[in-house]
Amino acid sequence: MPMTDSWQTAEIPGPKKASLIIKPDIADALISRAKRPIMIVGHGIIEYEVEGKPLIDCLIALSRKAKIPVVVSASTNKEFLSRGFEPAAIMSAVEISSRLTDPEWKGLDGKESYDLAIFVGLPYSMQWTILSGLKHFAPGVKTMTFDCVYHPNASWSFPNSTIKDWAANLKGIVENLED
Amino acid sequence: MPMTDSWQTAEIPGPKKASLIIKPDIADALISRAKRPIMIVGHGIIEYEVEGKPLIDCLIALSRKAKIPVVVSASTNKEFLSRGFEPAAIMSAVEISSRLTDPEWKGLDGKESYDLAIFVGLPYSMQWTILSGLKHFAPGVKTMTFDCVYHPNASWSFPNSTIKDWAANLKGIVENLED
Amino acid sequence: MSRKSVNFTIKEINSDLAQFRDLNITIGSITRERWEEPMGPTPYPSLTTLRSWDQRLLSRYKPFYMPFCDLCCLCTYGKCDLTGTKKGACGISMPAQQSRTVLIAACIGAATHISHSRDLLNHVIATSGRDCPINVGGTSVEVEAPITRLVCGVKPETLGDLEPVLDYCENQLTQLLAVTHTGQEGNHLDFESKVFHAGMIDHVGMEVADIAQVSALGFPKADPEAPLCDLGLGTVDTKKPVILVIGHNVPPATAIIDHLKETGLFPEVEVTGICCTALDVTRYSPRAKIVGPISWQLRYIRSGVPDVIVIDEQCVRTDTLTEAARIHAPLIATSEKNCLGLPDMTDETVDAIVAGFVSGKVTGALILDPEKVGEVAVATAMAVAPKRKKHSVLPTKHQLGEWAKKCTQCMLCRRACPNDLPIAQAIRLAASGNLSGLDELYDDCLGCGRCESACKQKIPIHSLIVAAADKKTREETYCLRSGRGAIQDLEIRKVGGPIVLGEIPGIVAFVGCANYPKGSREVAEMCMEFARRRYIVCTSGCSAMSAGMYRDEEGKTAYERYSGAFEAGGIVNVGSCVANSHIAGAAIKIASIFAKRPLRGNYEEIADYVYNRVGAVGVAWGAMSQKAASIAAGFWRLGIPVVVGPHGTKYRRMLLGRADKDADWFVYDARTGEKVYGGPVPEHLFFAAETKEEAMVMVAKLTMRPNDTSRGRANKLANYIDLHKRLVGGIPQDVYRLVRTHADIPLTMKDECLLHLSGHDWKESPIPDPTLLPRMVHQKRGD
Amino acid sequence: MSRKSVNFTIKEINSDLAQFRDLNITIGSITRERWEEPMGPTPYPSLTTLRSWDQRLLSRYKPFYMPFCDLCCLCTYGKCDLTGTKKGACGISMPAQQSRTVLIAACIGAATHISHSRDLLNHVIATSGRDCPINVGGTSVEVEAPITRLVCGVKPETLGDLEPVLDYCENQLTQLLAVTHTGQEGNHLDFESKVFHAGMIDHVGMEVADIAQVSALGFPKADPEAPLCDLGLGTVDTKKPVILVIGHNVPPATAIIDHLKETGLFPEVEVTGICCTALDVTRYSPRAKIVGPISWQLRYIRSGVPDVIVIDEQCVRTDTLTEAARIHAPLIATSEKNCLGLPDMTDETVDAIVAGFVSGKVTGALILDPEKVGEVAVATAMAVAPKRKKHSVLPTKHQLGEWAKKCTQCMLCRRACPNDLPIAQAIRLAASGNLSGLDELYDDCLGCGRCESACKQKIPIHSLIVAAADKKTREETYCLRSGRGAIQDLEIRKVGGPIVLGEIPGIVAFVGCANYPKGSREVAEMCMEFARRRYIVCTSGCSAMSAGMYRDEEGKTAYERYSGAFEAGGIVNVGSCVANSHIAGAAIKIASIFAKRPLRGNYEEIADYVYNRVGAVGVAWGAMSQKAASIAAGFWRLGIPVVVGPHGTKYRRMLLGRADKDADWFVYDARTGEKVYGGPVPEHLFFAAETKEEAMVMVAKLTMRPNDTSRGRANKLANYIDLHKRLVGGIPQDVYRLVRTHADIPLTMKDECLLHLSGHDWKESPIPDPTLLPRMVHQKRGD
Ligand code: SF4
Ligand code: SF4
Ligand code: SF4
Ligand code: SF4
Ligand code: SF4
Ligand code: SF4
Ligand code: SF4
Ligand code: SF4
Repeated sequence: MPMTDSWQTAEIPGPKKASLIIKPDIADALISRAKRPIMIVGHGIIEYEVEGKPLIDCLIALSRKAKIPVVVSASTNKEFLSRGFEPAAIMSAVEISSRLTDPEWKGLDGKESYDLAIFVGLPYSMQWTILSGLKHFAPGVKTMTFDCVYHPNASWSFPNSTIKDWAANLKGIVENLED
Repeated sequence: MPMTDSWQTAEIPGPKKASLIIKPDIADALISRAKRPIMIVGHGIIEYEVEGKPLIDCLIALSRKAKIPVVVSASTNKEFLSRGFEPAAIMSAVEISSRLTDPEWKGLDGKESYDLAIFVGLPYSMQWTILSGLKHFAPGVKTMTFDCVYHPNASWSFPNSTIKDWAANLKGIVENLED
Repeated sequence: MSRKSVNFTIKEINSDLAQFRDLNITIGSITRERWEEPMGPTPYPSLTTLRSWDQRLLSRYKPFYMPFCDLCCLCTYGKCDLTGTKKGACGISMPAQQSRTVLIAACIGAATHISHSRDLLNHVIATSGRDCPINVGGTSVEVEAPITRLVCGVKPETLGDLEPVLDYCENQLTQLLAVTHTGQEGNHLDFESKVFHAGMIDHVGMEVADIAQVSALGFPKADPEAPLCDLGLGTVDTKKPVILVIGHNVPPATAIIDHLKETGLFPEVEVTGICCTALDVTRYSPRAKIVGPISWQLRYIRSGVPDVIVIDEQCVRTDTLTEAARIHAPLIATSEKNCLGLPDMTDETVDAIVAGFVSGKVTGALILDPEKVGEVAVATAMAVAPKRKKHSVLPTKHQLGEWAKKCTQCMLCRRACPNDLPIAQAIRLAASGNLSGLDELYDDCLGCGRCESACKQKIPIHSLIVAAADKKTREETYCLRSGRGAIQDLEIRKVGGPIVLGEIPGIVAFVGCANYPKGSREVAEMCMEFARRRYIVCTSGCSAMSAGMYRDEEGKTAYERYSGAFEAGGIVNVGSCVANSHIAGAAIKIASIFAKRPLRGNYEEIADYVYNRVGAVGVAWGAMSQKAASIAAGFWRLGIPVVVGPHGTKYRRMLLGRADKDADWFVYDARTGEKVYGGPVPEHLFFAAETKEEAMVMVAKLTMRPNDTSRGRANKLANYIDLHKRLVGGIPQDVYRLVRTHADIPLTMKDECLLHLSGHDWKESPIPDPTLLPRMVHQKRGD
Repeated sequence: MSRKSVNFTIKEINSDLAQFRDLNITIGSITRERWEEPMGPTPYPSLTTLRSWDQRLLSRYKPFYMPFCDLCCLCTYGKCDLTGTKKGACGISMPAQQSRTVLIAACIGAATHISHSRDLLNHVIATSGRDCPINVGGTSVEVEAPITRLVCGVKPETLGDLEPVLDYCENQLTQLLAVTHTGQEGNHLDFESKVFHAGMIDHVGMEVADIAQVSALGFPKADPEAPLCDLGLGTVDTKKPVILVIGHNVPPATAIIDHLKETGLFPEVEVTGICCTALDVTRYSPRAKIVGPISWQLRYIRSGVPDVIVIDEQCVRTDTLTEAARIHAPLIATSEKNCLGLPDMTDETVDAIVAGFVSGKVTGALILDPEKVGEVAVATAMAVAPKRKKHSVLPTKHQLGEWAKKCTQCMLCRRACPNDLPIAQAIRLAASGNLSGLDELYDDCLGCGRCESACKQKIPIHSLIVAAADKKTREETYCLRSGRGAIQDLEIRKVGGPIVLGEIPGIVAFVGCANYPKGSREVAEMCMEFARRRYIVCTSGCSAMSAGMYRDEEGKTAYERYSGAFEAGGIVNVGSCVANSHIAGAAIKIASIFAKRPLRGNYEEIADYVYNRVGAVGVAWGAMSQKAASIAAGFWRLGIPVVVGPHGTKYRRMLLGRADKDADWFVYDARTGEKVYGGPVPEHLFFAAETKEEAMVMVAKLTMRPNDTSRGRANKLANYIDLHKRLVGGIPQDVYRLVRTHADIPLTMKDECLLHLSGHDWKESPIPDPTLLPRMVHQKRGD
């Protein structure tokens, strides 16, 4: 399937569409450049594996390395807790996203606004609409998705990828970060 | 501007989009392969020039070489007549297009249905909507545009091009045809 | 009169006459029956009552759908991809989806007129009383409400009589909108039939609105000599305090006039208007001035001339508050339908509101009482005008050049422009000091502002265009005959014969919005051309303004050159958009008054008459809105074709006949009952023309009707052929389809026509007494 | 009763009593005034009457817009790109465009109910008379129409009294739809206020519909012990002729039952239904059977079981005609709103129609007379059943494998599936003979058929899924308590205290459509969980079916396990979608009957009460339709939060509170007039949950109200914390915001709560007597 069509065929995006993360270093550069990143993790991540390891481990590693606070929605929290990882907040996707559109909001810690929000694992059409909300109404926040499908409403997204390519890419992102 | 965005920014097309005519030989192959092509010419062609010669001359040459009947809409007829070229029909764009969606229609000469319709020179949004009508309701007719802008609802379209690239391309199409 | 039954109980009445206890009166239906005409077959038709009539029309004029989007996004199953033969999650297919979308648009359009009509009726009932008689033309107009009589089968005599008519409209509108719900109607032709129904009730709603305001507000009453009034930016006296009214619902504007008159301030203050409120306020007082159609909103406000802006409903730019604030002009919103987030100050005192405006603390207010609006607007205008000093936000020549230099030639402006105008090119010129490009753009620019939104350099492009064309704006000094309202019965009697016989080649109505492909001027040119050719030309709405915005060689506008009578060569401005009903009404009255067809609740028969015999065509050259969609549909159901400009393809489908399919064009001959070929006339019901030239030729063709006498057909053909030769070149290729007998051939074109016919295996065919209704056979009335 | 004035003239009356000539009676307004309660401030509110109440709510719950499309395509200026801060050609911005789109949806939803209500009312008036008394619960229900009383300020006593109520709804609907016209309202919050208004009149329309049908058709009258009836594909006796009814308007279905009874054929024929007509036909006769919600339409028809399909309006797949033809089942359309292009056979004889069906010459007919539908459907079912032999189009196991082998694994099916189901994977398995993948899909599949449209190999994917799950379909033998209608006044009296005090932790209503993210079962699981926790659980519409489609460990469905009373731990199926009005009605009655707040035309005060005191929450887990949008809006205006599933983000915006902003949560203390912190409760008004778990935890939280007593708050907190611990893990992070005093802390969770509080700088705060209305200060009634 074309790399930059919406994963759901009919979710045709408007004129403004996500740039592609083709190589890990693009994502790494974007993450490093961000002053205040945040990661929002939906329940969809539970079923995915990155080269034999559950995706969640990869996200935890990323969060630790890049010091990115993680917001989990309801059903994902336990998975994190069971791995000894304490998410920064348990919050629904619409709640955290709505806060991100408020330029006055100083973040979970009350310090400063976020400038990068990484989304992964929400149901496709829910993530599509939420990213649309941010695209239009959170001009100060860039968004990135880590799903293996194209999310046109993000600022940066993976293309529609095979699981293998995607996993390699994600792994690369985490590994390179240390450099 | 991106080659395959709609020329009018907001005319976002659906999942099915035109393939690109990048080189003259693509168009030539398509035209040669067509059993019954037809060309529909709108009034917009009058202002364009292909390498110094009016676009209309180029279209007349094409029509003669490839034996493609030309349907002109109202305001273009005189230009053709003044060049000693008799269009196959004077007909509005919506009339000829609506006929093309009728699989029973045997063409202007009553012989056989057309299988390729080349559009050029209608106002962008009018051509956009008409091509949409054909995309959905004339499965037996492939459509091609000769405008210098991308028309996603055609089967094949030029990309958004500079006048120079476009003119070279068009000229190539006509010249190569003889080969 | 009411369609509802009433049951009430009166415990006790004591009067001089009698004493009742426990009187219980049940009345099935209260009708004040003073109308002797027997009831026709279809009073108050429901969704399917006229379905078979619609099916007849739709089998000739099959919809050609041009999806404006490949998707449906109406419910949370979606979006659904409907490309080609794909179906949505509710099972719907693309033709049904397109027609459903059209139905939604038509419902929005009809709702807009009907709700406006209700607001207006409530207002005039409050001011003039429920018993105020309906008077649209004194004794010159017996058939006061042809559409209402036809559709509802009632004959309203007072304002109060109009209320149940609107009840009916609201009821049907609700039914129609329900049809668009996910998982309901699935057939595109049934959707289209319902679109026609929406159009029909829209016309009822419009008629009610206009006859209510004409009756109660003293507008010109079917007056062919309604006064001329000023039109154009250049007519505004900018030295005075200026009030700008925008919208469609005139009571706040008339209250302003009233208050100015009461206070004697009228000579000191300019009342200027845009859109239909402008048209209607000049019907109230011809001293008000019309600035222009909807496309003039941005340019006029930015010029800084208006000191106070009063908006009501419909066709008001949604960013008026922002634009008004930029020129420091207070904004008064006056409609529940258009509140713009403003504080509701209806209950505050005039002084307090004005003080808020003058201090600048309040930039806008919602005032839901027209009289208070009148007082506030006047007082505010007087007070702020000296302070504002006509604060404009248009750039100076110097600023203009500075802006132009920021341009990166990215083309985003052009790609955002509905008319694909060469903006970037003009800006490049301007950067080098040459404003001619921008000045040229002014004529074609719709004033939509989309280019500005698109420009990443934040160049105020539209302002640049307007500033570059300042000489033109100053020279916009035109005039317009204010809306006359209905057509007199006598006029109908006079032209009925010539129209039906074809001696008057047709009625051409230029109506609707200003989304023109090439500016206003084309409308004026078309109007003049058809008037010169002795068609009856009608105008309304924004098109009525555009028709006046051009001077011929002698410096005359269309309204000065031609008469305002409903006669050959007249240019008849009926009024605002709701006055469109008088155009449909005139066609109906030809059937009813001239041809004496029974009118009451007799929709099909009258539509059959109009369709087969009355050569009327609507032209909505800049049709933009949902209202235009419903108005057009109301004409279609009556069998009147509508031509739109190229943007009209965005209405998602055409209704096109197939002249090449003889089988489609059979009619019944009412004399014999035989099915006979009636010819491909009118060829289309809804047609988008690419250019003005194409439109004019098509209009001439679409006035033909199967009933044309040979003399009439020859006249129509002569116009058609002549226009074709001039504008397209050569004799039209389909003349042989339109000539039925030798006598149809225009005398002056005999040779070329015969030559043409000889090339087409042409044979004479008889002229039928045409009808699409089997039941009309042998039933000709008046025999 | 009527809002309209009546003026009529009687030329002459001769009676035994007296003789009148030229009697002229003018009556300003006819009201049969038997209601002693004085009129409240806002009877028959217009578009802006309740605007300030809406503004209060909307300032707390600011819309978070998630544009479902970056464009607007409403008029021919468009499409306009509204990305970010760009404006359309009419000046509109993205927030306004999104809210306008929501308003269109809400208008479509409200129109659907109101027009259905009108059709139903016309029908029952025709059969039972205008004077037929309204009876929704005999003496158990004094407040027969709480919403109508509240909104309109009238007390309907007969069916005829309901007509002016619908007049009002139709009028307001027309006004509201007009607001969406191009170039009118420009402020997103004003659009949202109008969405609330649409929701409110939708609730009026729904109430009228349900009380009309309950009164006239003998449905259960507020009966907690309404009979249980069969539910599920497996309950249909496929050996009998089977009639399938689909839709929302029950008269054709009741006519079928009547005719079966009259002819004694009822035992021989199965009457089965899908969607709300199914729910309502079981209220008429519990021997009818419910097949399932909207998502069962394709699978049931394709199974070949129905012999005749009768559709009415709403929620009928638009491709039913095609699907019916595939199994050779004649289709009868019965609604003007849903004609499917079928020939209108209303005026033909029953025999002729049946003969056409039986011969196969006619595959479908439009019959607009319910009684004739009854006769035709029965006769046709009897006649065609033996011929059809339950012709199914589901593939055999062998065919299934052959189809699966054609799959190219292109993924287009999955990319078309609203639930992103792993279809291609399942098909690959099936190609190798393993059907388990397809069988698993069955549970989550919405039955939308989009995968089939998308497949270039033309694999009938949905049929494959259903065929693979044939064992499951045979085992679908559940039951459902048929819709009881209203809640008794006595029940309200009993639970009013416990609810307002918080002893009953809340009312949770599972309503609406079946666009579930993971199939039906989650609804049943949620219902059971909340019933077990002693909430009052209400169900309606498709959700009422889903609630019954699951058996617990003991093999019991929710309706068998729990009582049907409006009490703690009850599972109360009110009925079809229009019966949702009884859920809102119950909340209103708590304010009116239990708290004795004046009801009549007193919207704000009652909404203020419900919002601050009645812990009700709606869950529309599969909300799909425009009706769901308007129903939700009706709840919001009353201050009742609604939770939807993940697809709910496609409604284009959420209404979310900001618990972190203390300033947002101030209320007036009615005792003192002081502005005091009331806590972030209820935190949201419209919320889309990602998963069932998230929804349940949120529901528990959203039942909290500022008025909760400590005992009540402790009870609610206990449920919230417990659910959070079980489903999410750990104590919720916001408990400190919800505990006001030490007494609020649930006893069994004392230690962990104190630990949590100590980490959050928590201080005790007083419990106010909360109101958002300044005028309610010092005005407490009943003191
Ligand atoms: S129909 Fe209009 S709003 Fe919907 S997806 Fe298409 S362009 Fe967007
Ligand atoms: S209405 Fe039908 S086609 Fe449109 S989104 Fe909903 S399911 Fe899809
Ligand atoms: S959008 Fe602005 S910068 Fe780009 S070409 Fe137009 S005026 Fe120049
Ligand atoms: S304001 Fe004029 S130039 Fe600009 S986009 Fe609109 S029509 Fe084009
Ligand atoms: S309604 Fe406004 S935003 Fe929508 S297409 Fe028309 S002009 Fe553009
Ligand atoms: S769309 Fe058809 S061919 Fe493609 S993966 Fe799905 S079932 Fe296979
Ligand atoms: S029918 Fe079922 S599997 Fe197919 S697209 Fe719809 S929900 Fe998905
Ligand atoms: S709950 Fe929704 S899908 Fe079900 S019948 Fe009602 S409106 Fe239709």
